[in-house]
Amino acid sequence: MSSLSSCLLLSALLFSIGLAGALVRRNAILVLIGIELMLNAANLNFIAFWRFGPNPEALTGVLFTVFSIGVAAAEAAVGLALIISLYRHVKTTNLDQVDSMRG
Amino acid sequence: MSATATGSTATGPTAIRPTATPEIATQEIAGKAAAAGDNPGELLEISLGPHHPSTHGVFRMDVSLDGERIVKLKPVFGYLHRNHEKIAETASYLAAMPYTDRLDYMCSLSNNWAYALSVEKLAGLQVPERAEYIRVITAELTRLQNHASTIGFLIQEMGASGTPLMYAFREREKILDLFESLSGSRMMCNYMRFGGCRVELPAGWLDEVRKVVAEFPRFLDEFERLLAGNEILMARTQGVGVLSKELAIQGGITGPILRASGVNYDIRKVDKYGIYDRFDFKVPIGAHGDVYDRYMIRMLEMRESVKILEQALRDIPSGPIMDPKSKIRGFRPKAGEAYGRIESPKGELGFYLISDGSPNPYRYRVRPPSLINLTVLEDMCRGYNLADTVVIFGTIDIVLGEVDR
Amino acid sequence: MHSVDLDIYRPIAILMIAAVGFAISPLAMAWLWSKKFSPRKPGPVKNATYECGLASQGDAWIQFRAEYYLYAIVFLIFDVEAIFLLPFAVAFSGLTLGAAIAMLVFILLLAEGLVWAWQKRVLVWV
Amino acid sequence: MNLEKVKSDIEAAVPGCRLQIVVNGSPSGQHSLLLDREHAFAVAKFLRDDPELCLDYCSNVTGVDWPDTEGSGYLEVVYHLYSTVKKHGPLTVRMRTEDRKDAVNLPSFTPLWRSAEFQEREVFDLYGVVFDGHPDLRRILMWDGFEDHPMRKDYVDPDDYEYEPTAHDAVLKRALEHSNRDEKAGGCQ
Amino acid sequence: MIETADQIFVILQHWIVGFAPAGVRWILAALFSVIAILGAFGGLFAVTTILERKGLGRIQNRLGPNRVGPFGILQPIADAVKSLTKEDVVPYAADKVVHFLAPVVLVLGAFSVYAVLPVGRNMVLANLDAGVLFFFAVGSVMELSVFMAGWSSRNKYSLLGAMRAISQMISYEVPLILSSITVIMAAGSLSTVAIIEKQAGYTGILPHWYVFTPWGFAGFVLFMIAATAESNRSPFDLPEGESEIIAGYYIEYSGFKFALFFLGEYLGMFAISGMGITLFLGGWGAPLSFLAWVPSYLWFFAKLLAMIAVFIWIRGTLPRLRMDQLLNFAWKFMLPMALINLVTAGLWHFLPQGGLRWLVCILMVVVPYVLLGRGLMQGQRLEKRVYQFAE
Amino acid sequence: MLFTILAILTVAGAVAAMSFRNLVHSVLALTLAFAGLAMVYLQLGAQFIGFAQILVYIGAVAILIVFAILLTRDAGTTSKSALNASASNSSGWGGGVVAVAVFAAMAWAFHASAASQRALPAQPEATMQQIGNALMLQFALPLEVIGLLLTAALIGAVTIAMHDRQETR
Amino acid sequence: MLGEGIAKGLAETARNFFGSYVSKERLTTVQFPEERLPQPEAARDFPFLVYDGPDWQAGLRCVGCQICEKECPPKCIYIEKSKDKKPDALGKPQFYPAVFNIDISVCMSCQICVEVCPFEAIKMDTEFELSTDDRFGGLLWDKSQLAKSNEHYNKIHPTEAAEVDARLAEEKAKAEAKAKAAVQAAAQAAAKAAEAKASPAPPSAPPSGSAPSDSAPSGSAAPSAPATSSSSSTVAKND
Amino acid sequence: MDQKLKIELSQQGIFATTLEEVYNWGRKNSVWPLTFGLACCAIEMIATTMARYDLARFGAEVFRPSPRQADLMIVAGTVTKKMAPQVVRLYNQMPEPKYVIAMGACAISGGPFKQGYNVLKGIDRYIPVDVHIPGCPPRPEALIDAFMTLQKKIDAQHLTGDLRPRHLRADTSSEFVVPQYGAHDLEPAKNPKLWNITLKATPTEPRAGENEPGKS
Repeated sequence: MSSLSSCLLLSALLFSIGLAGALVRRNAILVLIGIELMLNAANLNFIAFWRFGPNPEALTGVLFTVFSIGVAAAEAAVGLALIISLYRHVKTTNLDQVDSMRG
Repeated sequence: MSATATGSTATGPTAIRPTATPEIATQEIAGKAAAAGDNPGELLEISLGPHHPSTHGVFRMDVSLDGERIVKLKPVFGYLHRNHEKIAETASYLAAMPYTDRLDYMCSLSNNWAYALSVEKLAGLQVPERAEYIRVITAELTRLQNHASTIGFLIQEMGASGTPLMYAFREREKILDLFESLSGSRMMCNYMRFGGCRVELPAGWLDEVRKVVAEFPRFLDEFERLLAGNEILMARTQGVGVLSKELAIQGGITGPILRASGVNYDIRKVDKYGIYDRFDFKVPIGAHGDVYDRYMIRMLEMRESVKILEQALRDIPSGPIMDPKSKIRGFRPKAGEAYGRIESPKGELGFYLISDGSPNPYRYRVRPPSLINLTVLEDMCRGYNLADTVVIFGTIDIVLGEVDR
Repeated sequence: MHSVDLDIYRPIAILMIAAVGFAISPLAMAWLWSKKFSPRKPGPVKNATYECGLASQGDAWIQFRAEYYLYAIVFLIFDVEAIFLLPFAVAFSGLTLGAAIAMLVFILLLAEGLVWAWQKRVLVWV
Repeated sequence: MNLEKVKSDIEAAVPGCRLQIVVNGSPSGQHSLLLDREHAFAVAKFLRDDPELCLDYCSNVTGVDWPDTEGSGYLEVVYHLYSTVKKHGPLTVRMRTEDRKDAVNLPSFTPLWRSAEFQEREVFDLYGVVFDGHPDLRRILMWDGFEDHPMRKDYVDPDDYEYEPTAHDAVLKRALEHSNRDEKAGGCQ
Repeated sequence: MIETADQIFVILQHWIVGFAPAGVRWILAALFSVIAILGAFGGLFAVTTILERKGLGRIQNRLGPNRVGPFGILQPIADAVKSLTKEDVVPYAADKVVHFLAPVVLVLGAFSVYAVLPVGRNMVLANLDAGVLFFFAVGSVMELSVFMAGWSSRNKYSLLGAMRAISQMISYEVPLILSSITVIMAAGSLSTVAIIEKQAGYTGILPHWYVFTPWGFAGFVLFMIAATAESNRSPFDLPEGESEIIAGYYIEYSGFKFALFFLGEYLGMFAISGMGITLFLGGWGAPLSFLAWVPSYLWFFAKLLAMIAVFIWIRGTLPRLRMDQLLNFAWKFMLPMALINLVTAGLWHFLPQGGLRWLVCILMVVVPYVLLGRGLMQGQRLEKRVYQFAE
Repeated sequence: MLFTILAILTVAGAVAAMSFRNLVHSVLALTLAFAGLAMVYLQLGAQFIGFAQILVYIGAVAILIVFAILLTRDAGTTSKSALNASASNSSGWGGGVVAVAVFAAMAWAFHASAASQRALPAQPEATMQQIGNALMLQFALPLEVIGLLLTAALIGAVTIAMHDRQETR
Repeated sequence: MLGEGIAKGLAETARNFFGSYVSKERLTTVQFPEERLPQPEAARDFPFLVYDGPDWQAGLRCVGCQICEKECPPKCIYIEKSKDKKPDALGKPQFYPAVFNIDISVCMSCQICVEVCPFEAIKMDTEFELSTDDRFGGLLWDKSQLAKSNEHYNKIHPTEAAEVDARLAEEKAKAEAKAKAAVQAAAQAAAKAAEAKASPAPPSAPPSGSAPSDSAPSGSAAPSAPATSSSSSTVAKND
Repeated sequence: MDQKLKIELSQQGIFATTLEEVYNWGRKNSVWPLTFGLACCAIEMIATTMARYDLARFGAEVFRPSPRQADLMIVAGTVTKKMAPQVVRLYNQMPEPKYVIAMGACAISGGPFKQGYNVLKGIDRYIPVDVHIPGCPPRPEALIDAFMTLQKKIDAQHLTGDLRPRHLRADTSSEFVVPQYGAHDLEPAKNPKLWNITLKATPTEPRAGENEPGKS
């Protein structure tokens, strides 16, 4: 039954889960995980539109995904480095506590 | 001081570690509890041992790790404290002799000699010449097998899957065969007596020794081919566990470790006990005081021991092997005290005896090289890796029977 | 929508299922054995954490040094690089010198990152 | 090394110290120097730092228990000092505690010679001599909760001789005591 | 006849599958191959354990196991029986689910990579277009399982082992992939079968294996070193460094779970050796042209056994590296070498055939090797020393 | 059918990843989600992307997160306050509502969009060869840019993560 | 160059690997239960009590003097001296060990008991395959388990045993000579006395004294043994 | 296996017999010792695994450093009172079936050091010992002999029935009391469940005539 709409639905679901996690969970690492999930959802969209799009020969979607993976990896590296750096200063990864410590 | 000892101790790549001078040494001990403050990671408190594959028995080190780096290391002793001194004080002088075998159970004959030497000092016994030669031969054979297996264990601790150890034990078995045919037991020889040796050499024994001694350099060559130039071994040992000359003397370190740190102090040369002044041999001296030096010093000492053995086997005279004044039963030395020491393979092994004129020693004290060589363990290990600790510990070459007695 | 293309993954799926079975079946057998013959006897000392014969003190789950993380970053970057290198390598024999040089530039960029890390002593294990 | 000369050197360098040469009756001829508690550390420092003596290497630290001597008896600690530079030795120095019960303090030589660290701990553990100035004076061979000083001459072994198939002499006595105790306590089974 | 011997398993498979109705044929065919893979490599694991123990024994001047069954060949079976009936202890402090999953995931990952490994002509489970990529991708799951094992045990030593394992595996994965990219550049495909077929053919009696080019040789050596590290074999066996961290990440595993770790490690070793064979040693191809009549799968397993022998030989000789040295070696020697080798492979393609190409490429490999090696040694300040003697 | 299973796997993994208390469990669940997604890619005919997803996300990003967890002492011991915060914090509820709203909007948009009604086209060719050619010919400039980005990320992340390294040495 | 030392090491292990198939030097394994290395003559494990002649109870050389018990460093010997005397191999009445136990779970094989024994009665055996699951039954050896014949001693320590036998024979000869002399002296004295008393009593040698005159070096059984062995066996039954 | 046993087993069905044989065969041929050396005997234990004696021939060279993976604990050397809790804990942490060889005089009874205040007078006060090897230290051959004795013992064990060994019974614990450090001695000084000898240990009177020690 796989079709564009189901792919997009899955993508939307993943995105929402990621978003919900990023917003609800207060742990910085979990927030990052949520963001990763959202990026993955975007990747899925690229692939889905490539697969079901007008000209799949062009491979644009595939290459976009490759680049997106690269960007996501870079994002994860920097994000986690930030979290580690943050942790080193405030000894917590809980964003609420980080907030309160800053305030 | 020899000319070689003038070279300054190595700082090496580990200059981050402060080299403890005598003055700050004590402060360091006092400040041991203070953990390194500014590290970003939490300290992992691990006890290495008492059951650990490379603590040579039941030794324990309470280690604080920062990542894998040693921040703090506390040796914990006593897991093999078998009350040797107390037992010896309640038994006759002779009865302590078999117990000395079990002190440093890798080299029982050296222990025999050290104890016999002390009692001879205490009682004023003279050892016949032939017995002295036998003592030198057995002690040097002991040194050979001890150093060989120490190096074997050391490489084992570096993670070689037993091969060097097996080769070392292959040679050790040959030497143990000699001990067995001489004294009846492979390890616990109980061979020396106050004023001589227990039994005359078995027929053909010296020829057997000559054969083993003649073959031994071949083993050393093999060992060197196997390991000495090995890049991994060099990487694991060079610049690791540096022990400065000052700290070595300060910490009472003796034996190959001391000499690897550049101090020319070999009791065979200093005290010239027994008949060591008759032999032509040299004392190898290291310059860096790291693990590699300690390893190489032992290799070189083995070659020197082979030289001594060759001379002793050439020169051994015939004659009696016991001082006629000595007696087995009812041995009661005059009241007094004596401290005798020898260069055992591990360092200075001393026996301090106080006699009150009774058949058993009033105070019987072993000066164990293994225990005292551990004094600087923390200083040697701090700042190095967990893996280095094991290797550094291996080069100290302790035997728990002697550490805890 | 079973296109022909998916068929190739079927054996792999079967292999994976079989591999899991391969791992689990002996564990199940061992479990059955313990049920039938040799009962498991957990106990407070037996199931305590092993630490060289002593009772384990303190938690093992502690915070580690950041040194590990630096390696992970460098690894991640080069892993991503590999993702770009693979298609390039496949297409390499048909490519022009110019494309190859483009990839060389890409590699050099990352190599520069490596060199930077090297010189910054990132790649020094403390 | 002439002990008399050493003694006079010390007396010149450390004013007020009371030294005594303890004569050794055995053929070994290793006579020793008895230091007083108050000046022992200064004397030891002199021994270590004096360029002529240069006893930089403390080889051996021994505790001795003399329960029957001089009334209440005393504990004694013996140091054997050598020189790695001059290659002479041993110089035997000894110190005595006041008694065996409470006044068991002696100055620690660990600040001078690290090699004394474990040995002094051992003497503390097995004899109960308290070394003032020792950086880490804990039990070394026995466990921390242990209360006795087992190397003392009057130490009583724990009563754990249930089974002694070849018992005689002192061992037998202990084993007998044990079985008696068990019978009193209603048998060991 | 030769053809039949070579294809006997393929023919057998087709024959058996022929009996089944058309709808389930693919299942049957796949099952046939899967069972063959599990059986062959599971059996090879058993054989390797006994070979390793006996081989190490011979290196160490002794015999090794020889009492159980003729020449001790039943030893692995005895070990298996023992492991099966051994009590399974899970520490109370452990994370039980993860503790259970870790060995399963390890075996899953280890077996999955065999899907793209051709063990003989026409004998590959799935000839994927991106086969090599599949191999590396699925292989990386094993890293995770090692971490799961070490972390879930909640033991200090196992956690140290897990940290070491991950650091080591990620560090050596990069050179592993980079050195295999050289081959992909030459072969123009990620399909393992295509890579092997590219290496078919002979010049004289010598085959066209990639290992017989300068970059191929360097790549092969780099690949095998990285493979040793990836499979946690000596001298890179730090994660289980017995003399340091006792048993490393599987310290708390007992019974058959422990055996599964062993199995997984050995399977990983076989798989990565098989990939090395595929990439550089012509896969199932015969090493000399006149030996081509020997069935292809025999060649594959012969090469695999040779690789295992080398692994055992190395294990019997070398001491272990230290963690920092291990990482230094990966990042400061292996990775630059792999990158340079990549360039060399490109150069090889663009240079005209002839002696010059050989010379340039050999220099391209040897000069960095010497320089980097020297740099590595000097970075550690390693030197041969001369000792002095007193008196 | 297959897609449904994979989708359920993926979503389950994602939900678990976002809701487990133990962060390591979260990461393990996350790998499950990544694996499910990779299989979806495979099913969609993007073999390269599928395996690249496994290699990068499971082989590298998950490891990176695991490291980060171990380096920040959150493994297994998520502090109680953090949990409470996530359970009772009003912003948490708000976040959930926002997420549901976003999902509803997107789902509606997809459903309404004309593109989603399109019939499945023929299987496109996406061999490695083609991807490589496209990458090196059409996308050479983005490649260089991504190279620059990766290098920048390397330098940046390392700089951030090791900022007090010098003091400890 | 990097890798040089490693290559050397690999060559060395390869040499050993292949050497193990051709050279005994490189394959030192002795497959123990089937193959055994010859034990050297001096080998020692646990003590045993030597007896002469066929009857172990009568022939025990031990006189229960308890010197070994006192000197034994780990105190693993337990002896109870008999209250009566039995004639030993020389025929001289001697005490004998009513109980002689060695706890070999304690014995440290130090050989000091052998050294201190003035009667050559206790020697070291070379038997080492003694592993048992019986802690109390298997490892406490009494007199019957400890007694081993002089032939056994000669077998395991031939040189030493020969010396001992020679010395014993010498002592025995001396003792005999002394006994003879004593007998003669007694006879002479008796004769003198008789002469003095001028009584016709015939000079007779005591039968026990002449008994061991047919002695062999390896000490065959004393003819007088049967007479006393009954009493000794009743004692030994208690073991 | 002796004949009587076979008959008895055949009553339990041929399956059980085969299973028992396979079980015992597997166990006895794959005994992995714990890397555990205490004192002098440990060196001889190492020597036993070395080239000349080669314990590997019996499949027992797999010395596992973690008790979780070991089957056999060779108590090689003096167990001091300070070490005894650790020994017991290690033994407890080994999974069943597990065996103990008390190697050497010290492990059996305290040996030459048993007069010492810190020496445990035999490890079987705390853990059950399967095989004792006397000797100080026992020769490597003696350890191999003990190993074969252990193999024989394993071979004679029953899988079912009342005679089955401890580890197959559900009602017996596989943990033993870990002694604690006391002020003067270990507490408890013995495990009464294990150490309940019914022997009258010592003569009631010193040197009393026919009284036999060691025998009740």
